[in-house]
Amino acid sequence: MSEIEFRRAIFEALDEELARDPAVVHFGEDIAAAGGVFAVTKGLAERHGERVFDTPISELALIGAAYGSAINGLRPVLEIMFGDFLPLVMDGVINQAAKFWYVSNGQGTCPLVIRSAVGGGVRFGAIHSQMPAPWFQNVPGLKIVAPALPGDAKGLLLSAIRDDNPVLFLEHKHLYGVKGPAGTGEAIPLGVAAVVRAGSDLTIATAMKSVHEALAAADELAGDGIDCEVIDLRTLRPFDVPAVVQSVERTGRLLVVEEAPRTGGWAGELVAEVAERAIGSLDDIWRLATPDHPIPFSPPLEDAFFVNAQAIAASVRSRLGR
Amino acid sequence: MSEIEFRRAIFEALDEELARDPAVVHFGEDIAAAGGVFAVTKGLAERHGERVFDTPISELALIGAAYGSAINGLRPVLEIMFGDFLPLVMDGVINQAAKFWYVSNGQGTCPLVIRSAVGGGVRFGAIHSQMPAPWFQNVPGLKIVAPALPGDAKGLLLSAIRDDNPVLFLEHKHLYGVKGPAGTGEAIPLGVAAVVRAGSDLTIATAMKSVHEALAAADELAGDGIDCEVIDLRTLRPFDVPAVVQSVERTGRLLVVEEAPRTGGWAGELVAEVAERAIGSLDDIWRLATPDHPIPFSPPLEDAFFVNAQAIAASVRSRLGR
Amino acid sequence: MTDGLDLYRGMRLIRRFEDAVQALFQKGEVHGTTHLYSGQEASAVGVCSSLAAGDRVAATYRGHGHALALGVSPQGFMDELLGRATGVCGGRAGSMNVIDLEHGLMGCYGIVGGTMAAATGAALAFSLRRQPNVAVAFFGDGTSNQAYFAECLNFAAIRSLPVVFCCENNLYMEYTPTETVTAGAIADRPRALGIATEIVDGNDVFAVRQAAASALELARSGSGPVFLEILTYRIVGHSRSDPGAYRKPGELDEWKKRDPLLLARRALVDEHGFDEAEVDRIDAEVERQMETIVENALAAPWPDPSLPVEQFAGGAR
Amino acid sequence: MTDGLDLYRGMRLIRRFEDAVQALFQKGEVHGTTHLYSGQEASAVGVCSSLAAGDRVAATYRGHGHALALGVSPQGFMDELLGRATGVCGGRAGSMNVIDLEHGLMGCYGIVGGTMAAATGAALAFSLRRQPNVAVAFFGDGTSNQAYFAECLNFAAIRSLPVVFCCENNLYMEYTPTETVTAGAIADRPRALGIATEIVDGNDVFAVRQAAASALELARSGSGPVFLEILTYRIVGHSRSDPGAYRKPGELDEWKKRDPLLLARRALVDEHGFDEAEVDRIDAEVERQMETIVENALAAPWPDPSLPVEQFAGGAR
Ligand SMILES: Cc1ncc(C[n+]2csc(CCOP(=O)(O)OP(=O)(O)O)c2C)c(N)n1
Ligand SMILES: Cc1ncc(C[n+]2csc(CCOP(=O)(O)OP(=O)(O)O)c2C)c(N)n1
Ligand SMILES: [Mg+2]
Ligand SMILES: [Mg+2]
Repeated sequence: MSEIEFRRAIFEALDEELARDPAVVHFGEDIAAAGGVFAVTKGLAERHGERVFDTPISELALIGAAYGSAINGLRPVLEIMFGDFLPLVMDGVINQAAKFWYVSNGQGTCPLVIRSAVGGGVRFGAIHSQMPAPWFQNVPGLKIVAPALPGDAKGLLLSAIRDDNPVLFLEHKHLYGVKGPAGTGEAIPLGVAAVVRAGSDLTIATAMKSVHEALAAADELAGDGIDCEVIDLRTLRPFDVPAVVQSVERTGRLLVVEEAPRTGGWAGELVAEVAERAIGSLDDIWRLATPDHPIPFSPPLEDAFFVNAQAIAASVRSRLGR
Repeated sequence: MSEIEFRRAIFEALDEELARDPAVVHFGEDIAAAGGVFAVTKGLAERHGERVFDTPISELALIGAAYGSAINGLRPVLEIMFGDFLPLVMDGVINQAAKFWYVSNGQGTCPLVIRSAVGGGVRFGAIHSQMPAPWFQNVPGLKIVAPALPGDAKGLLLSAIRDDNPVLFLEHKHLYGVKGPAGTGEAIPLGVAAVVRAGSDLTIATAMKSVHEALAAADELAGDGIDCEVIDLRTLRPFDVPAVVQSVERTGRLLVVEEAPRTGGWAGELVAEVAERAIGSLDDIWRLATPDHPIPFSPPLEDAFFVNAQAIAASVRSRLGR
Repeated sequence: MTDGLDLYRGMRLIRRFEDAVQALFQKGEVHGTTHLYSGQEASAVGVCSSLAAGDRVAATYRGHGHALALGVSPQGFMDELLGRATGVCGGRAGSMNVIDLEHGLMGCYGIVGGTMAAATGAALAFSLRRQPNVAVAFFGDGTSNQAYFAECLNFAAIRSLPVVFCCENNLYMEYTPTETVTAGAIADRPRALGIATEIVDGNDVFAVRQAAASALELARSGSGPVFLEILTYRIVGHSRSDPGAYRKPGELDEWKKRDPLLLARRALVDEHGFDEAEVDRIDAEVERQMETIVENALAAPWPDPSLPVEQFAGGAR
Repeated sequence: MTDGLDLYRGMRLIRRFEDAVQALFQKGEVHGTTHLYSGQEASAVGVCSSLAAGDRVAATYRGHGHALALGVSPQGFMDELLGRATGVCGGRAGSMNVIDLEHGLMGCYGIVGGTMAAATGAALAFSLRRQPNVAVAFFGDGTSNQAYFAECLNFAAIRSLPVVFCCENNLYMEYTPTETVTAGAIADRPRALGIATEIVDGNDVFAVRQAAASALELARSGSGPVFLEILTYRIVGHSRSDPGAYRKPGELDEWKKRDPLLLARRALVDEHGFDEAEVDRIDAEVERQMETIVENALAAPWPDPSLPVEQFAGGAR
């Protein structure tokens, strides 16, 4: 099967949707002429003309432009350069975009996508490394997509752009250079998790970069005779709870790994969902996340801060008493 | 014991701290000359002069003013009129206020309080009724206080103003007119829950208006021979997890009631914390929250939307098989 | 809607609609809060009477007037305010958040500045789709200090978007006089961005209509946004719980002398050659219309809370 | 710091510091990203050399120059950039977020516009405490379109806050020419609010210093905020990964002829009566200073990740 780079997968999804549907537009800071600070959109403006354009540093106006155009016939894809800047669009997302369909009583929809580079481990410090998903997890009407694998990134972005709801599409900075199977190149439905490794002793559910950490940990743990199932959640809103419950009913144990401060992250939500529904089948349930303080810049501090494969393996061993 | 109105309790805490500490200032839209849209700060400006002042409708500048003055010797209390407008201050809270102490490596602190009227049930519709706590629950460095009882409101606000961290202080609109025991009038430590009703069959943990609903439900359930313990969390960040675990270890069952959309609310966090620590002692654990859609305006729709005493009692009965 | 009597009728309907809302509020039939438009009618009617098919309007929480001026059904709107199933949003929206796309109402926005964001976005759609339409944002004087104001004016200006920003300057932001918290003159702000800006007597519906027509034409021609500062006054409280103490002594009375309905009536008779009787007839017709509306609204069915609600457009996922 | 040679030394230190950072970056000793200040030195040095004790500065992610001009220890700052325990923030902050209260640096702000918010708040504290200090916000031309800009200018103006807003106009916001996304002239925006505004040659340290001294005096006198537009140019990439293709042909070369260090050297010799040799001596001293700094920084200890970290100031709860 052919390989694709994560960055390229995003580009292809944008490029194809722009070509397919004249209602699709893409805008953001430095995305057109310069091709984006993570070089994701290089060449897109040349290919699609005025439907791909650079904007001022005006995040509130940008979300307004996205919302207002989405309810008037466009399918805007907005890039907010870093996830750390998403608080500036929260009002637009919460009070405009995510409410429109419901409050209008179904008169219209608000199909917009916000792409944003998120996550840490790249020495960008406390204000360019955050994981915004939890800030948005309590916003009804919003979907949150968080791919781990390049093939998924494309298929999920295609679906996000075609979706009639506002979608927050999170791209982990660490993954842009990762290559993986291109897959079919077709749309992949939102809200459906993927079992990326089958196993019987324990379910590890996670997303984005942490999927790769969990897979590495599972390899390591296999050596100790611990057989982990790894679920790539892919969509963080709505969660594919049935997929996780189904897995846990077999394995009896759930570890949720999240790249965000432990308290109030989405891992808590998933643990709660599973505990409520499957407490009878549960031998153990826990989460691993980052400490509850801002992300430190210094390499040794940052490395210790994030949950990596070693930390996952160690936690599993200790929780399983091995 | 003397009685105090919730609204008056807030006023007294502000008034006393303004009198005690010249570094305390209070500002917001319509709070000074007009005394606030919920009539909480009537007379405060007359008593404290220029330290209580009206502002333009500039929420970003307001949080900037609060943050910048807090790290330069003031202890600002900012009112953001409705919790629904808090997304506009999220950047300041997340990227400035809540990070300052940690990133500065302890060089200074950022003692500020944001007061905000929150919650539904008063027919204000989708954009004046929300519960912002979940949007902020994943912000390290921030505390979130959410009183249910008038006496607590005063004591907790005193502590919030004296606290050296940014504190989000949530005032449920429905509670402003509620009267209750004034208590000692002294500061009440943040982060400490209160058992407001002792019981042995089930623990109900909740906050704000829902404490009153839970107490009413407990009364009703007592008639059915179900003995509920009700915990008023009082602080939502950090949670007093030990208090809840302690209770659950006795009762074996935990119901968390939250006034916010079910998915991604703080109830999930609490359920996860308790499940992780006490899964062995748990017979049952679940949550009750609102549906995952915006708050409807229409009275019958809104009434059905929120979790009231009847809904709590019914859920407990059904979950306990009575 | 083009003749003077129609303009008058539009304003009269708004005024009496607001009076009815106020009365229903006092009777406990309207719940929550409402922000009445009384005194500002000439703005909504003057602007909206000049719109073309397909134009879009973003109104505020003080949006009853804008909605009615757009032709939203007064019955459907009143039903909505009463939370009935027959309301234009099925009772989901209420006073502050009504949407009626069929009549060009993108929404009523509860967040100050939200209208500017929404209209800017609509204009972006018009511009990229080469659709000959204009988006209109209504907002107040106090909004000039809010973040969306500056960002949206700039965004609309650099992209030459077809949007008309209508600043209804009624002197107050809730209870605070806007001049006390605003540096410089509002109109100088769009001017500093090179945006065509005009200040108009907002209580003279003919003046507003003329200014709006020019503004809409200019915006529609592709030359970029236009800013109208519409000077007016709210002769009722900001919202239900208004303490009212903020008004300068005599100010309200002065403005009542310039009530847009009075001014329009005078102009119709003195300048446009209509009889007082014709105007009176409109008053009477509106009176009957409102009676029926209130009656129907009170009898309208409530929405059924037991109906299932989807989480997302297009199905559960 | 008052004499011309000191200003030159300040600028030279910044330039060579940035060169060292760049070199360390290429060697893999500085991680993540950095935004160098090279070419803009006259702004930081001109402004900061005019400050009084207790004044506060909010700098951007492009803040090395502001920090050094404030007297932050170049060693401590370099250690911070390398993530060492001896850094001014113990390695927690890194290039973009340094705080050094002792030297008046409230912070370097990673959010565009954040400096304006922080400085406005500091000025509010000065004003309410009757403290005779001024807060300074540095920010770029692109920031003029961001929400904080307009809200903070208005807030500072209406409260007559002692703040000097220093807009370092280097023509670009990252890779986009600011003029392409900005309506009107930046300086007209504060002017529309009645804020005292001056445009100054930002590559002439003496001109900046003079303009800053007046601005600071005005702000300190209680007459409200002052806006300085400081015209300058960034002669290096925006950040590490700059594609560079956005510059107009020849532009960089033109600006290099007006390198603030060149201009200052020329002025010192031609107008202030110093010898070239004196200036050369400074260069040599800075060279040695930087060598030591780099050497020490590379040898500085790493922070210990196993140390416990409290969640909150004042203890666990
Ligand atoms: C962002 C935001 N801040 C505050 C409010 C509360 N609020 C509602 S109306 C209003 C005053 C608005 O004044 P103006 O723009 O002059 O409009 P008017 O109500 O006078 O028509 C305020 C502060 C809000 N709705 N949104
Ligand atoms: C709110 C926000 N939006 C976007 C960015 C990304 N960003 C960082 S620097 C920059 C350009 C800023 O331009 P300008 O204000 O001219 O300052 P300069 O970098 O030229 O000094 C942008 C867009 C950011 N840090 N914060
Ligand atoms: Mg007004
Ligand atoms: Mg610039």
